[in-house]
Amino acid sequence: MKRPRIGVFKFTSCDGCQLTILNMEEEFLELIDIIDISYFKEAIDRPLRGIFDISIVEGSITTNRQKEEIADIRERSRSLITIGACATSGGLQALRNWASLTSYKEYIYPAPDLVDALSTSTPVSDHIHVDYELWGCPVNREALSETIKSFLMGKKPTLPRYSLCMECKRKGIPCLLVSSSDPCLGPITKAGCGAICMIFGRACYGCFGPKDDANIESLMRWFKDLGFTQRDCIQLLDKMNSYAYRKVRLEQGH
Amino acid sequence: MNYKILKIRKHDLNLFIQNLKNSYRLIGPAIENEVIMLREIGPDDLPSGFRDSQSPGHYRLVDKRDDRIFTFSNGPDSFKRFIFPPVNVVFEFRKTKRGLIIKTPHEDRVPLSIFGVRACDIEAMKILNRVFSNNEKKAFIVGLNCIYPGENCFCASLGSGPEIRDGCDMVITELEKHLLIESGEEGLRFLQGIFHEEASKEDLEEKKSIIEQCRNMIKKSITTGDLAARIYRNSEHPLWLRIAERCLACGNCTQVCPTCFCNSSFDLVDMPSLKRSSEGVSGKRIRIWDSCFSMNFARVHGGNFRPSRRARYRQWLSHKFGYWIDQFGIIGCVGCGRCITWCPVGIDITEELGVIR
Amino acid sequence: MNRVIKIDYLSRIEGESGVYIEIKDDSINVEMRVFEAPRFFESFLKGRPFQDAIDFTARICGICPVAYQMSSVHAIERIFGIQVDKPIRDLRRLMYCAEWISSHSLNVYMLHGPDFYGLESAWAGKEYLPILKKGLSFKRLGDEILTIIGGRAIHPVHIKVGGFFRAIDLNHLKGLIPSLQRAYEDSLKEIKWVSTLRFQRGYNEKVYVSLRHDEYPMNYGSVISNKGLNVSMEGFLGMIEERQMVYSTALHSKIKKDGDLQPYLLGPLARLNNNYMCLPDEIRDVIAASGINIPISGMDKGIIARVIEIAYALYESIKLIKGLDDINVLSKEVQLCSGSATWITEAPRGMLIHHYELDDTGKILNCRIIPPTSQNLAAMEMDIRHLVELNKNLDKTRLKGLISSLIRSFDPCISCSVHLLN
Amino acid sequence: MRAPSIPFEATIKWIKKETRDTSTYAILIKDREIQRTYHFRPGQFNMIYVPGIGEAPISISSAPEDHYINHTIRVAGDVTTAIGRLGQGDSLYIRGPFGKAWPVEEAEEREVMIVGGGLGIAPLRSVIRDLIKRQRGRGGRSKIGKILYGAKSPKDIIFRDEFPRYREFFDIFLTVDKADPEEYWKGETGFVTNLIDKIGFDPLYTVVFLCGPEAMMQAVIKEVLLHGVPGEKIFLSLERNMNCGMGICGHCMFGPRFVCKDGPVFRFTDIEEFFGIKEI
Ligand SMILES: Cc1cc2nc3c(=O)[nH]c(=O)nc-3n(C[C@H](O)[C@H](O)[C@H](O)COP(=O)(O)OP(=O)(O)OC[C@H]3O[C@@H](n4cnc5c(N)ncnc54)[C@H](O)[C@@H]3O)c2cc1C
Ligand code: SF4
Ligand code: SF4
Ligand code: SF4
Repeated sequence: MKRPRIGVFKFTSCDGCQLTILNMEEEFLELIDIIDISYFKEAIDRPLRGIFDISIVEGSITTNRQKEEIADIRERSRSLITIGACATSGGLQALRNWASLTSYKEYIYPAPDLVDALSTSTPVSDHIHVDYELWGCPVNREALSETIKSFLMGKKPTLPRYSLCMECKRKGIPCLLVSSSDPCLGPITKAGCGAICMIFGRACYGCFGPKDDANIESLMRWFKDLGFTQRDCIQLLDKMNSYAYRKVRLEQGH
Repeated sequence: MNYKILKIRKHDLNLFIQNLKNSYRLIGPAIENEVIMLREIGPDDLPSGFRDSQSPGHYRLVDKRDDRIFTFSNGPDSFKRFIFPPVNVVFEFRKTKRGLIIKTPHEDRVPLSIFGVRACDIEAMKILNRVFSNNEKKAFIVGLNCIYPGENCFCASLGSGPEIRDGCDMVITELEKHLLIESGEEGLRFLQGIFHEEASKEDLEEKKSIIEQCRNMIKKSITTGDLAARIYRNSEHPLWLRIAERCLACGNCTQVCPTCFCNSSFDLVDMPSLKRSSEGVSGKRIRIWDSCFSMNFARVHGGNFRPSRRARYRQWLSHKFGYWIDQFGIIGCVGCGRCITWCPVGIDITEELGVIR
Repeated sequence: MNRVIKIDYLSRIEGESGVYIEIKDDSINVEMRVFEAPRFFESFLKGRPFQDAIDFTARICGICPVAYQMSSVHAIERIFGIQVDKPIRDLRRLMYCAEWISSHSLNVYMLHGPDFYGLESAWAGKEYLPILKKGLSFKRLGDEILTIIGGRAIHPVHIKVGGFFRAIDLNHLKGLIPSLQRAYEDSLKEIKWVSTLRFQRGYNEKVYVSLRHDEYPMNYGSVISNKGLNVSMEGFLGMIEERQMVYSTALHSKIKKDGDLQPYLLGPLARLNNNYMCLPDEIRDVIAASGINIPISGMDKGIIARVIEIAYALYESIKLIKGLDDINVLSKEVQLCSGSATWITEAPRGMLIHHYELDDTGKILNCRIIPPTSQNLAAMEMDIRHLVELNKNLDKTRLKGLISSLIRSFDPCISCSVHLLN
Repeated sequence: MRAPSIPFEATIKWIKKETRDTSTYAILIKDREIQRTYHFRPGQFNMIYVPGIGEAPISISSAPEDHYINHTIRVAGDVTTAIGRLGQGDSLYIRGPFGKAWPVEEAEEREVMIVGGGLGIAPLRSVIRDLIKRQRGRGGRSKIGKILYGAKSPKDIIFRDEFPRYREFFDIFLTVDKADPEEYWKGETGFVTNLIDKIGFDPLYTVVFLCGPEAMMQAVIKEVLLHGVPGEKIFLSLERNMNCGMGICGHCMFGPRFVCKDGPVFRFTDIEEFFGIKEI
């Protein structure tokens, strides 16, 4: 049997999510026995060629060139999976969407005109059809492995879309929001990280993006009752997944 | 059951706990991250003298330096975690030429004891056993009569507390000077080496009055009469929409509830087994706690039966207070108040139920 | 005769970049073309609470997030005048060791290593597989330490201004000691292995810049060079100039010297050459026994320094973990005040400079981040030029191979360099 | 004893393609002992397991007396697609039988009106075949009742070749939502509900067995009630998300009923209270 061809692609990102593939370590060694990683700039010296059974895409779309590239990759891919907050919701860099880009550019680059940057950072799914979105900043290693395995087996990955609270409670961690009024985004955020922040007594800051049917308004009302300002609330949501949280609020008419 | 009613001195509680610990994996209340959780405990781990202040969506633990030991009430954890664990391997499988080999995991055979189970949780345990048709005794239960209720408790309305009536192996009541111990045969051996004497009539009177006092301090209540009918009749009540505006569908209430039992199963596959095509596939079937608040809980191929939060909240409350009676002949709520305290946005079911007439 | 050598997209390095080389009769022009899209991090941070600096800047780079967290947390603590206690210092140093292990083994075994065996990837050749496995076993340990201390290996969540969010699982850490011990012994053998690799000819005299401290530098120290520089962190920031290049989204920085701008090199080679005496004897013995001369000179020998640093980081991790005892209070109270500060820590790729200015509510007014790769770009270009000069007559394919390999030896982190901050 | 949560192996003996996306699988339980103790009644279902992929509840479409257990399966998602990849001789894993059956006794006392929509005909086939076998067993020759079956288009009619054989005991009415232009279709078009008006039956002497999409079932129930069939004589089979099959996972709840163990076959009056409620 021919081994499935996999391609790993990078757009605007920190590389953390594709690094997670290499971080699968033992499982990675097993994986390269099963699949043919045909394109992975960070790990193989090989030009882009041919059709991919599964394409794994990291990073958001922030330049005109990238818009063309992602369209080309879609053409070449039977299935296309996006990994990470950048690719699924524009990433931290999407914060520029809510400010004027010229000012950002000037702040860092003395000659802003030289930089080819769209005024927005957008998720891949805004540009092409995506077969599966794997959330997280970065993606969780086990979840990535489950996703790859599922696609190899021809099924949908069994990954949670419910709240992080579920995972937090399964692990037997006392709720920080209730017991110390820390502004935890857990109730509106997807499970999947392993509740790692709560284990360390830290409130969730939303790496995994909005859960299904996230009732953001209600939680923000509660935060305000606890003494947080409107600005605090916005800054809590405006992080790696600002695009996604904002989209939900917009859809809910806020 | 052949009960003996004895009393021991308070400072001997340590010995008693040590005795239990010698025979069991002992689970009991201990402070973890400023909250009372159930953990493996030793003689010095009890949060003696601590009180919790609870209100909807709010919990704080305060060291009252009270002389009494059992001043605290329930935290978010319940026995449920230990008897029906949150993540469970149903079986391991491996496909071979000769067919599918299925191995069920060995159960953890270290005998378990849970210390300090309150009346409400003992009722909850009975309910869960009924749900799962479980006849197996999974732990040695040391019950504890409450001297203070939690501020969100309403067990009295449901007749599940504050006094323990049956369903456990031993019951402790903290009196002014002593610990009153009611025990069946099996428990007596844990009093070995501990000075104990027969309880007097006065002791029993004291117990009664302490529990009465506790009962009188309970602040919350619900009306249970014709509750099921009220719920059935009000499936389109505007209340559901109002709650849905607040409810986050986060599922906390169902996870801390000692009787909520919804769960989901799925397969996890081992990577190397994929190499040999589907022939050699191996992995595990896992069952985890789930919740009727999960969006996908009632999804089927063609659609979702409960896409709205309104419907999912209604499902939860209707199940707990209505459907449960039809299904298991008993209300699914024991009045422990956990769902009120641990709801991140403080939705109070006693208040909401009051609206349904 | 003019010749142009172009590599559009360099593989096996982090991020998106290429090189463009024009060989003329009298000169060689080298451009490291970074086309990684900029991300404007510094701008997002304006107006945000200080803790965000730690979480946001980590997202500049998935390979060295701890470095960003370390530079930012120390800079901000400096503004608040916080001096953390020993357990916190030790835990942070341990995190750094872990990141060095992970990041270096990625470069040594997966990115640069295959060049010495003529492979397109780390898993392309059977004979390389055991080497790859060794590398992954180091990497796993680094990742595991970070997971225990920080929740995950990439973008750990546990660091905050003042210390850590909560006490960590000490038993878990102590449980790693036996595997660390074994790995450390292995890593010493790796020093021998790396000394047997075949390197390129040629050497370019360079300014090596690194921190110096009473221990092998990570989180503290002053900035020194092999040419006699010795300044404070702030002082160093004042000495460098960042320039935008027409062909790159990364800024280049050079040291201002006598009205001139001078390229300089950061990273493992610079660190090792400048701080060799801080290494424990047992590692120094192995280095000597392997015939490695210090200072290491040679353009593409970063890999040697990296392997040595893996060994050191493993050694140091064991020492640090053994020294950790019952740590309960893991955070210092924060007293808000306005101010500004610069801090530099030794990222796997060299000195990472952070500078913050806060208002009195703890909001960030301004920040500046200068990652090591953008500081190294000028030195890289210089070395490429030298390499091309020496090998002018080779055919294109071979020359391209040599150039790519040389670039990998610098382990550039392009995401960072795009001012990453961009 | 076999635990109800552990699947057992069955071999696919033959596969018959019914429509574009639906096939019938005849399976034989491999273990002799389980084979001997496995008894089901029409209307019950099995949880079919494909290791590594997952489980799906699938009705048994054969009669208890049939030689093989039949499952008629439409490719929908993960599990059913994986089943679709299997061939003759391959193994399936099943748990079951689960659930309540069609009340065959009721059908024997009265004339049965079997109403199926789409794939809903699968569990009904089981009862159709069972009733015929019983009638034959008694030496009876008279009609048992009527079958009303609606499919999307002629191409989507499941068991199309079998219906002629059932005509001896049933009056059969087929209808399609829309006839394909490419195919010659001389039967009815329109929804099954339309048929009810046309066929003529004695409402007080009829028992209705109904299975199909929920909207279709609602329409049919309304119609037959209007005709005067008492609610107690209407039985329907519901579909819900199912995980355990034993009433301990909570997924399939329909009001107070667990569809997996109190159903899937319900007497209409037992669930009437909840039937019209949106998102129950
Ligand atoms: C009592 C009963 C009898 C059925 N009989 C048949 C039959 O005879 N033939 C037939 O083809 N189909 C039948 N179905 C429907 C069949 O179960 C679904 O089509 C099947 O579960 C889809 O699974 P999938 O993994 O292929 O689809 P996916 O869309 O990949 O998965 C659907 C997911 O939804 C969930 N799910 C759980 N229960 C169901 C459900 N009942 N329907 C859809 N999704 C569900 C699971 O979580 C599952 O993973 C029956 C359903 C029930 C409840
Ligand atoms: S999602 Fe986060 S971890 Fe992944 S590439 Fe983007 S910034 Fe890095
Ligand atoms: S700590 Fe956060 S994630 Fe955990 S239950 Fe509370 S709100 Fe949810
Ligand atoms: S009621 Fe409260 S705890 Fe329960 S799902 Fe809604 S918000 Fe969460």
